[in-house]
Amino acid sequence: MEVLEIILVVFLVFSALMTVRFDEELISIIFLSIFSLILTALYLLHKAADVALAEAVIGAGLNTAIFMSAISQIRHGDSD
Amino acid sequence: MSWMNIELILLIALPALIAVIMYFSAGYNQRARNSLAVAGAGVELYLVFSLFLLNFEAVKNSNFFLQYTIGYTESPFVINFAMDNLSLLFSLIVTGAVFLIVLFSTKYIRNQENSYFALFFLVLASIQGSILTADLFTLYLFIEAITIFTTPLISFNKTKETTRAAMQYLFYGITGGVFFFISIILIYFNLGTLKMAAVAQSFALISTPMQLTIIIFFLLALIIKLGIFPIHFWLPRAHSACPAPISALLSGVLLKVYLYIFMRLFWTMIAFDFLVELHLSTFVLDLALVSSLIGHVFALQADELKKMLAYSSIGHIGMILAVLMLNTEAAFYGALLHIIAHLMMKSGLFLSSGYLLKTTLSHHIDDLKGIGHKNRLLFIAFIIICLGTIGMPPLIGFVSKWFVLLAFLEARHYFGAFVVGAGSIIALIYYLRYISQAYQSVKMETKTLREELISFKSFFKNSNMMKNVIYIFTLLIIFFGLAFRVLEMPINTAIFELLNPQKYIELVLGG
Amino acid sequence: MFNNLIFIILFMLGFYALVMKTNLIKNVIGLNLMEAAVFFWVISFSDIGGEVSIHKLGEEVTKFNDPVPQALTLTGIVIGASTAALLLTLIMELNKFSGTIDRDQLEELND
Amino acid sequence: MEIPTETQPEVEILNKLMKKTLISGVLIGVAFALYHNFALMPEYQGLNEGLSNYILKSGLNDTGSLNLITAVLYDYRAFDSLGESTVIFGAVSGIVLILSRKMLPVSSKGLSFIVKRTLGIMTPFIALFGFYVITHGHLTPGGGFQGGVILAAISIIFSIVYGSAFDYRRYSPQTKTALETGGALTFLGLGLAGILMEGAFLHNLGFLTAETGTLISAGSIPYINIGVGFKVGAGLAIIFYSMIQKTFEEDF
Repeated sequence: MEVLEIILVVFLVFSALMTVRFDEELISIIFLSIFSLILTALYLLHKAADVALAEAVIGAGLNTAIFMSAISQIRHGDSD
Repeated sequence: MSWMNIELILLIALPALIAVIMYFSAGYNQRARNSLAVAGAGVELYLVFSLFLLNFEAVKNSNFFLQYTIGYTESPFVINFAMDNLSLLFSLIVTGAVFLIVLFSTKYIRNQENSYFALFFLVLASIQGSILTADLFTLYLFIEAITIFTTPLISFNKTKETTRAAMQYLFYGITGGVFFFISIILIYFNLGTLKMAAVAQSFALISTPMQLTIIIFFLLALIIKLGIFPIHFWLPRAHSACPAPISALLSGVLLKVYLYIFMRLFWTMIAFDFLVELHLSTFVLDLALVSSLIGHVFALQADELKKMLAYSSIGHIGMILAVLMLNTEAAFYGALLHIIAHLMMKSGLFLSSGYLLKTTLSHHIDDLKGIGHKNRLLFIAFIIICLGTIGMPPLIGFVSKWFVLLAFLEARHYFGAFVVGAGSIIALIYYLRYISQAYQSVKMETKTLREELISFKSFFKNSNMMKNVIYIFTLLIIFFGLAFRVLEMPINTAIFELLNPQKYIELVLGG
Repeated sequence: MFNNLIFIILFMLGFYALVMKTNLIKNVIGLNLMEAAVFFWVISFSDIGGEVSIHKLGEEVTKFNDPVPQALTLTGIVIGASTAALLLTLIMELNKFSGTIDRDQLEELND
Repeated sequence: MEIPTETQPEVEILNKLMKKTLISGVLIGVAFALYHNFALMPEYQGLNEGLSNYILKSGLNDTGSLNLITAVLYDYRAFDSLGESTVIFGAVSGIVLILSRKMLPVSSKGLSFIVKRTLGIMTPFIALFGFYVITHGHLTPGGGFQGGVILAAISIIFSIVYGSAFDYRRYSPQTKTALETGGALTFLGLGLAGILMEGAFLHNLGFLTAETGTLISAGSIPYINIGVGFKVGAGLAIIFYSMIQKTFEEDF
């Protein structure tokens, strides 16, 4: 349990770092999605099933879709 | 069962209900919608005012207290709504101002009124909720709701400038909200409760560093929301970009609501002594004074009427916060009186700026030339309100500033007294700059003249109501300036609440 | 107790992205990171080694995790999502008006 | 858009670097102060005393909901959930207001035939899962918010796979708005019913209670869950659709 948690936390911090580090928005958003997924796993480890479900659905799913649609609109505007 | 005070829920639910109806009224008659808006705000005002009149004796003896509990009354884990003298005073002035702003906006807003009024009434519902709630997390929710609901209203005109202002406003507001959330969750982890009264009873049990953390996060959140000096950049942009009624709502009403929340948190919930003990009160006092001075100085260089008014708001809010921090009875009196005065004056100024600027080409000072000649009576009203803000004797602005000055002198805080005086003098300069510009007689080029005339004609058809609202504000300012003793009783009872938080705590926990 | 450390790191990373990055989308991401950091801290701190706070029929569980912080966190997550959507909408509009989502460039365009 | 820079680039880079170091330093300082304070937090023992203890002891008896988080969200603090759904309503109407011009959905053709067929088979299961999460909110993890987002996700997946005009044609914005309002009104109506029958706003309705652990138990909680689920699902779908739409003028 402990080992799994430590590994997940390391990946969590790593994905957060990558999210902030990259200038390309698309990569950032992918890493944000990964961040949310790892967070979901951590919530499950911490025995917070409801929050885990919400984070999986909202953080990893909906937020990513919304960010992507915004990005695609903005990119589209640029290329014209 | 708390059947008795169900009015408190009604005060929140009624505007929310009207908002939902408004949202679906897109295709319907505009006149019916406007009447519904006015009627809704009027009923709200009537409700609050009837609460005041029915309990007049209780208010007078300062034992007025209403509360309503949601859900299981027997469990300790419920959401309370409570109204004491302080909340009654704020609810009353806020609803009054909102009623007049709604009257103004029925004629001012010309497109997408349904969304406008839906969001407007949602803001009203959240304002009432944040004034009435006795639960910390519900307070957080209402503050976030205010931020989210006002953002689309700021970008209502959909230009680059307004969108940018709205975005900045939302960024700052949400960051403040995150800080607020941290504070609340720290309180919960330390005390296991979210009821303000229960927190007040046992706040001393928390260890000192944790107290400091909680208070600092609360302060940060409220400083962001109030637009005090280091984090004030968003305020002038947001307050000048939106349509005039929304400026009046943000600058006149919302800032006062945040001041109310400030008082609730730092006098009722966290006793003020903790702030003094942690040496934060003097720090906030100085910060607020600096903010006041900076606001006034920046107003000097603002070349747009609404931006100038927004900077002046920073100056006044800083002054009120500073005088509150003195924590004496005279200081409370001055602060509450100036809150009422500033609410009336700033709403009136923003509304009249909205009226005046509809006929000019841009908001820039150069385009204001000759505006005083075109609408004489209205501009006289504008000047009267300006004089009130500066602090001329027969108006309420003078009375409130006088009491603020007295409070500073009584506390022997001479820098504060200096800031009040300097603020008045600077305000005189920047208002005169605009007034003199407005009375310059100009020879307009025919093209500009015609352009202005066209916008003039189409605009003036329906504008009597707007003028009347501005005149009402002007008359209120004159009336309360002469008869400010009318306000003495409600203010004194509100001060009683601030000085004796024990009453609120016992009543909430006991009932 | 390394949860505190993780919280601070994530929160400061988010705050850094919010304050220092000039790309507005990155600012929204920073805000999201800040919120996520707070929620993570709340959940990990309120975990006292109990069971998921759901009763099981016919079983008597003696130790639960506290459900209240979880409920508050849920509310916070939903509010965070709706604010992120609102912010992104505003940024999209801004891009339509001025053709850029860079904070510094917007500032320069303004003057 | 390119902005010409007149100042010397070295000076600017140096300026930026200095600013960056300064702010990073401040951030690290704040981080240390925060860490110092947070490390002083006492070990959390929320269960031995206080409110959580009360909920763990009598939450099941009070509400009949096995899931205590649902009990907190939709019963003890149901007003907060009501406020939260109002926030979503406000966000939806705000986004619609901000993006309100003449709009058409962006027409994309969508993905390949295989993906479309697969989605056709998958959709009922996703919907079933969504409804399961909504209706079993008081028994298993989940509830109105999570299930609602899953329902909204169906809409989002459809727009990706079938092209964004598809879902627009299937369920018009009016339908979604009606669903959203219906959900909100269910919530409000149950709150008012609480006043009439139990004497307090949003009080759990006792007469609906059945044997604990069955699907229709826990008073009004399942019904509130259904209302919230529809509200959140429809609201978020509206948000997503407003965001992928494109302004009319740009097509010319």
